[in-house]
Amino acid sequence: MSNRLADGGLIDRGRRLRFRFDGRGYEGFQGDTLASALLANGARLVGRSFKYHRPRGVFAAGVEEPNALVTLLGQGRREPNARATTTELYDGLVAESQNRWPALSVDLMAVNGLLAPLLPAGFYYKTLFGGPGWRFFEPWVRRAAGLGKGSTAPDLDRYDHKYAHCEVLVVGAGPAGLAAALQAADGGERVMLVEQEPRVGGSLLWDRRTLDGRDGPAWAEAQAQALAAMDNVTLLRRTSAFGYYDDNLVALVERRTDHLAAAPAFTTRQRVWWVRAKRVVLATGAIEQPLLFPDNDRPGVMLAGAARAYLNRWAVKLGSRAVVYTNNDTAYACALDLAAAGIEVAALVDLRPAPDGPWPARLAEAGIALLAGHRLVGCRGGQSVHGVEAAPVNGGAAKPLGCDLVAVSGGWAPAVHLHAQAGGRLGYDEALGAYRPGPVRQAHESVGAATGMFELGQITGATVDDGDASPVGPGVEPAPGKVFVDLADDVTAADVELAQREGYRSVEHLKRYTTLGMGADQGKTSNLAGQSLSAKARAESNAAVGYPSFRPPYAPVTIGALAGADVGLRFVPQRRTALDDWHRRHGAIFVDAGHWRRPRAYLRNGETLEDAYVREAAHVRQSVGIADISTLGKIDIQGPDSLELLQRVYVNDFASLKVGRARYGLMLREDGLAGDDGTTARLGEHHYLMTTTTGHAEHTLSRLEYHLAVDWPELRCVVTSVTEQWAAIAVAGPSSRDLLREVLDGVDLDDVPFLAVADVTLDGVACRLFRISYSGELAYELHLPAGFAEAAWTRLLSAGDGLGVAPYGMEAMGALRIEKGHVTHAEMNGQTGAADLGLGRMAKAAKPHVGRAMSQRPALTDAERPALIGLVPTDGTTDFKGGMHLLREADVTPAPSLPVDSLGHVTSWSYSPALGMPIALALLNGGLAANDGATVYAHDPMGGRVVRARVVSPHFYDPKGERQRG
Amino acid sequence: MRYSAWSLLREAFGGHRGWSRVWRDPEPQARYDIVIVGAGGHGLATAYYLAKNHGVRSIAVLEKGWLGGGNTGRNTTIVRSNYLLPENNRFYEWSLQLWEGLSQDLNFNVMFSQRGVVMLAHGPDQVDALTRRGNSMRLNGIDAEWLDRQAMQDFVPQLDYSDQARFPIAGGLLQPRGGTARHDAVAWGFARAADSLGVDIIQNCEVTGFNIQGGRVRGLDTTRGYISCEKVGLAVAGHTGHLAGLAGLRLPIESHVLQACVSEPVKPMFDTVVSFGRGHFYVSQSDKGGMVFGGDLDGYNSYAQRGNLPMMSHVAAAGVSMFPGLSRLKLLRHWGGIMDMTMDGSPIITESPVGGLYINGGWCYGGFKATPGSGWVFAHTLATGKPHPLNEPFTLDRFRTGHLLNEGGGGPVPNVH
Amino acid sequence: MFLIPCPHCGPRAQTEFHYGDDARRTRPADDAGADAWFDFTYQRDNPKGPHREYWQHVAGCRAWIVVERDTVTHEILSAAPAKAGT
Amino acid sequence: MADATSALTIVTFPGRFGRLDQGGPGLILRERRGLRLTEVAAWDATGLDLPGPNASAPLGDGVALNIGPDRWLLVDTEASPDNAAVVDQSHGRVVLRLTGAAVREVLSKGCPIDLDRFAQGDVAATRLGPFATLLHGIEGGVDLYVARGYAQACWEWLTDAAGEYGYEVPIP
Ligand SMILES: Cc1cc2nc3c(=O)[nH]c(=O)nc-3n(C[C@H](O)[C@H](O)[C@H](O)COP(=O)(O)OP(=O)(O)OC[C@H]3O[C@@H](n4cnc5c(N)ncnc54)[C@H](O)[C@@H]3O)c2cc1C
Ligand SMILES: NC(=O)c1ccc[n+]([C@@H]2O[C@H](COP(=O)([O-])OP(=O)(O)OC[C@H]3O[C@@H](n4cnc5c(N)ncnc54)[C@H](O)[C@@H]3O)[C@@H](O)[C@H]2O)c1
Ligand SMILES: Cc1cc2nc3c(=O)[nH]c(=O)nc-3n(C[C@H](O)[C@H](O)[C@H](O)COP(=O)(O)O)c2cc1C
Ligand SMILES: [Zn+2]
Repeated sequence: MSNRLADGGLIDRGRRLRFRFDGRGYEGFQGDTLASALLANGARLVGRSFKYHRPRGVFAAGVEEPNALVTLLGQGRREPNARATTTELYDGLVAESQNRWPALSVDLMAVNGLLAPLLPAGFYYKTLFGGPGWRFFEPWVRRAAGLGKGSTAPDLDRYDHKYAHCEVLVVGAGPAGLAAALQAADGGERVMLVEQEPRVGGSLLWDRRTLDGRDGPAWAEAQAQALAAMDNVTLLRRTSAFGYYDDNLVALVERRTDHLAAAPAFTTRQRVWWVRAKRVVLATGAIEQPLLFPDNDRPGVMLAGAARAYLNRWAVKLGSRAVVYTNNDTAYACALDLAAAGIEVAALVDLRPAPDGPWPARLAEAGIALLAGHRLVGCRGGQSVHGVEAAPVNGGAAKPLGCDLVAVSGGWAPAVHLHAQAGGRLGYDEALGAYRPGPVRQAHESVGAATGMFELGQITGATVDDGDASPVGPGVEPAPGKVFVDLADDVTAADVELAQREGYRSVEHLKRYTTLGMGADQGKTSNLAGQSLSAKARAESNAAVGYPSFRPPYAPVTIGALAGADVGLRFVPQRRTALDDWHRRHGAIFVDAGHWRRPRAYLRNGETLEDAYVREAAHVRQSVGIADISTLGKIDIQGPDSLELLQRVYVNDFASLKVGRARYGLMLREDGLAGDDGTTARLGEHHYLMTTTTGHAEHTLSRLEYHLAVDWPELRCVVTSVTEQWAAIAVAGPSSRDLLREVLDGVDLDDVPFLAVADVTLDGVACRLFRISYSGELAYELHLPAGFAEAAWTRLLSAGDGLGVAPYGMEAMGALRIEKGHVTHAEMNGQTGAADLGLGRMAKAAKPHVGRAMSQRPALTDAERPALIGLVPTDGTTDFKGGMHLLREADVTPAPSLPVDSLGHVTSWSYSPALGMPIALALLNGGLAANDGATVYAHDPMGGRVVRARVVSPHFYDPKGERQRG
Repeated sequence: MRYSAWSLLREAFGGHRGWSRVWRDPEPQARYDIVIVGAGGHGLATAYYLAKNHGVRSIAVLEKGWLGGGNTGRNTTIVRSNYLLPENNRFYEWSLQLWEGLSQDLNFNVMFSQRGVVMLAHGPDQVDALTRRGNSMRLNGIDAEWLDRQAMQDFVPQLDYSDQARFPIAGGLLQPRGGTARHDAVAWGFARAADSLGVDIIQNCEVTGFNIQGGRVRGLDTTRGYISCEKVGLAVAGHTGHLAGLAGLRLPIESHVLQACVSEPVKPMFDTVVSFGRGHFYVSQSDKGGMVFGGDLDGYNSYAQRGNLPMMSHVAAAGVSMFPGLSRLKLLRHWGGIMDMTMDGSPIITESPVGGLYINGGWCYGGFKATPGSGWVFAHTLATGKPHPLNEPFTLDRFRTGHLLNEGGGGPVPNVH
Repeated sequence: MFLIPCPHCGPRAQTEFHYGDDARRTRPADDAGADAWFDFTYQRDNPKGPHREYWQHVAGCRAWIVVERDTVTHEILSAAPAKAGT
Repeated sequence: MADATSALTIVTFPGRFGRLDQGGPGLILRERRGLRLTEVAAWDATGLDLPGPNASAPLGDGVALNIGPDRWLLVDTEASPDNAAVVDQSHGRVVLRLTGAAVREVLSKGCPIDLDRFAQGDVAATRLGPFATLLHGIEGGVDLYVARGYAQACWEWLTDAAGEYGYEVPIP
């Protein structure tokens, strides 16, 4: 640590930490940041610039840092673009520099710097599209752009979220925030104080002030302790407020383990807080702005406040000879601090012709030369600054000043980001050369330096020393040369002027054309300077130029943190039926249905999916199978007007449905297209149980609730979801009755005709039996309280052993229903109406119902519309495929003339165990009426396959329905 | 001045002093033949093709803010023609073909990058639905390829193929010619080209009212004075409903916020465009290096052009769940745009019940890719008073007759498309 | 994420609710004719400013409520049960 | 038939888990099994004195929770309201009892309501992460009701959230 001052600083010299940067080992102290530790080791060069690959050093001491971005490595982790200035040092930290090849000190990509004349702002809009074209140039441009390298490996860390509520949220624990928090907490209200740094104090950590007789850091710590002692206060360190949203919702990100060599178990790396505050106090301080001069990007040029931070907070001896360059009083203390630390100050160069007040005198007292009315016109150096040239602002000879450190202050801009995100307006303050917070839209106020107020006594109410300094100062016209406005994105003054000349006049065009303020720092130290240049070029005020919108996040936020804990397998919660675990244990492969998972098939030794479903489906046709159909939506409907509700939502009639009977029903949406279907049973005089499809269950419930609340509040009736209460098991096949006879009590199954409902018991548990058939076989659906589902299921399996019972999954269910021509969501896809699905007759009931009016529209009643048909391969063997299009023969020639009109498409297909061949359902223009018996070609151009097929009725199997009634 | 490597070289020696202005900043004239409202990509493209293809000489484009500042300047730049319905895929394919020659035509590099667009399929239903779509594309002469799971893994190895994926990838529908373009450049390229053909682009000029007499539009009130004209073309995207309201019309359109975001720049790590429909997530990497991604609509009517936390958090969760490498990157900025959502999810490019007033809107999530095609057919419609065959289906009347263009089958609720 | 003052539960995060539709429309009678139905089903005022709309408190009390909300600022001007008397 | 099967069978193991070096488990988590749950939904006056919004009240041997306008959940008690549907939900919802010092900390990881203001006897139908839940304030903790189909995922969510405070699943 060659450049560490002998004493001072807020570091723990007792705790040495080892770290590596670009493969070299270094040491630092507890309390260092990576930036301060690198500087303390004399490592100046920390990165290469975005576009020209110029050598760059640490420029700032906080989130505003534009240059010092590194990649953090270690323990299977890789994080590009970490700011060295906010990365707390820990033992074993490993970092590497970015955007250089092959190495930081010898970066061959620096050739871009030589080509700079060819690469002005937006050069890529003017070229690279001719010749071999963008396709050729783009990969080069992409490789040159970007900063660090990301990793595609899964993140080994976890993240979480937390909601919090408080009366007052104070953002920033500098003097202003500490004072505001204490004041608010006194009233007993819930107060949250959040600070992005690991320590409270803000500017007091480096500004060497005394308050109430204590030095700044001690005063701040005392305030923090007073706050910590109150149980209505939450103080969060390492926590940044990054977004200010509607209704005073402020988003924070807390870095919980990033500063630790090893994170404690069960602790997330970062946490996003969603804080709902009655009132927000923004005590976010101010961000120092630079002054522009040629080659102002050399390592060793840094903000004056940052220089003081490295000196005072981290005890870094930044160089041996410094020049301080300023337009305002605040940097005088920098010169004094440098001198006090034993660094020679070649001169303080002040733009102002005659700076007054106490500071020039203090400078003189310390024997530091003042060059008033001067500006810097040059800066020499390579991988480090060697010297600068100062010249009178009004013209005159330049004077070289040898130095290895240039501390710059162009004044301080209030950190108005959150204020602006919240919808607050900003007002440009000509004297300050920055925006101040203006009128607000939400409940927040700004205090302290965030308003441009720099009087410490007034901000804190404490008795303070005479160290106040005003940030007010004039602007400067940079001397000609390579003047960097935006270090993060390598935007120069020439780029800004070029944009202006070319007519990119709006501040948003300026931003987008030059990329000013679009880098990782979002222009925290460059936007204002760029806007000022633009204003000068336009001979207009800064206020007229304006500013681009402020958007969250205030500083970049880890995407994993925003995502929180519900990622990976937990991204969408898994909904499980009561039989889920049984399926899992018995070889089920699952398929998603809404949030549910359902068994697709139960694979036995070595079976393929097709083997399994064909076996399962055949089984149902031959003996008996059982299936878990618990995911069907179930809605209990009660009240005197229940029937009226059904009459209004279903297209078909329910008035004639008797108690103890069930009926299939079809619902349309308001636009007249099919919405949902299912069976509804009448359980009592004013009591119905509606079933819905799995996918539409929630929507249908919600629509019923909507109709009852909004459209028909006069109906006395209530709907209640009982989907979760009842498990449901389909028992299907010629032996289903025999099987049920074995296990059910309380009913004579011969008295349960097709579409009847019966109350039964199974081992003493009250269940409901519905004689409903989806498979077309003699079949039942048994509804039973979910907790008994597994017992009932295994009971059915053991009781049916002799009958050869077997479970069947979704795929077999699909095969069975396709054989029967029943539609599901593949056909009821939101583009089909009742008639298209072959359900037109149901809608003939002369009663108003949802969707009736719109279903009469011409296009929906057109006989040429696609309608449901069946398909069989003319060769009796070739498989179909979902998503095949139906074409005329002429259109399936090897080279048809495109475009080709599709006549329809295959919606579902299966191998039919009953028919012994592949079959399909399809929607075909004109439907069966126009095409019965016709030959069509089912074409899968992507798969390169055509199936010659015959159009048949979609009811392939037992079209009269004799088996289900049997 | 024409842009080329040579002009750049020449200017490099002259300190870049010789570049001409990209567009003028004219004062509005009292009268134009055709006024386009909205200097987004669509408005500017319309003006350009009106001048270029139809020889119209008196055109103004009025923009309430800065040109390109609407959705054109804030979209995730995906260009594709992978639609299901022939009406849509033919229109978008024509647009895609225009994209393929756009940089040359405009003499402005719009950085159209044909890096491919993949839509992921998970369950068997999605495989069928995307197969149907890809096949429809092929029947219309559009490139489409099916990638099975293994092919997906080869093509986009960055996605999660492990047993930690909540929605395992079954395959994907790839359109190789799809890709991205530099959104701002599209607005600027069209603006520069239109300006050079004499189109007046007038920024900071908000249309505040219509002068309609005898059922015909005669002129417009604007914040920069009254402008009379023969015909008006609305191309105001999220503000279509609002402006139609000023002209006394109600439309089957609602305005909703769609959000997007960008990460800090990183070296190339993602070379195509992926959309993960099941998780409402899609992602690509900008040439600058930012991962650009977004998700679903916020779901309620809004004219607030800003983002919010729940949707961003959800988008991040979907992103990390499908593309785990996103987790340790950092979000740089997030924002919103106001979407003109129609009731069937397809656009409207048509005459209106008011004589001389034409509407181009209802672009939902997908109007950026339509930019050149939309300008082409809207210019045709404005110039001839009749639709181009490609925009014939995109009428207002279709909602009345039921000839809906509903790709996904969602009902008449915008937030389901 | 604005707050919606649910008349039953009190102020709750917007994420507990599901947006329904424009509440200025009323469902026409079945025989009101094609125009009325077209208007109801498809046409929207889509105002920039106060908007009356239905929301359902899906993750809460499940009530459907009518909210008046500014579509530009998201400020909620009023909220009441959709069904009178609840 | 035997006892009903718990929806949590494969995830509940008695014991202490997570971080326990900070003064013991912050959360004690168990399933309340065998409760009788009845949903009452009224289309008109019930004729009963049932609790108002966000509140609960003792009823018979059990308690009635207001869960929405004209809707109540009766826990281990019964009632015969007029003009109302009375629907069994005993199997439809899983009830978890959360007690211990860290209950609020854990719930606040997914629940957007102001839990500081949620007192004993209060009822809130609200979200917990991705789940729609019903919270009932009890002495020293909260009873959490969640749909059976999500119960396992919700349990996993809670135990994950509780890891940093340590949690205990008592022997039933
Ligand atoms: C986050 C997001 C992601 C998207 N992603 C994609 C994508 O990946 N691919 C894709 O194809 N599409 C995408 N879109 C959609 C696409 O951006 C738009 O459909 C398209 O850009 C619309 O272009 P436009 O020219 O019609 O509208 P805009 O660019 O919005 O232009 C309309 C202009 O009209 C102006 N205007 C409004 N009112 C007035 C008035 N009264 N007077 C004068 N001027 C007025 C506005 O200021 C604006 O500049 C996305 C949109 C968003 C918001
Ligand atoms: N001498 C100087 O150059 C100089 C410069 C700046 C401030 N000051 C002095 O500081 C005093 C003002 O104090 P103050 O408290 O207003 O400002 P401050 O800069 O001291 O404190 C602001 C605090 O807010 C934190 N912060 C900012 N944004 C945040 C966010 N989004 N989330 C979390 N934390 C955030 C910062 O880390 C910092 O600790 C004045 O007396 C002024 O004179 C002096
Ligand atoms: C494709 C794309 C890439 C972007 N990349 C960046 C970026 O690298 N840096 C940045 O600051 N903003 C980037 N933005 C965001 C813009 O700065 C801006 O937020 C967005 O265009 C919306 O405008 P607004 O924030 O002014 O409302 C990008 C936007 C898009 C659409
Ligand atoms: Zn509620």
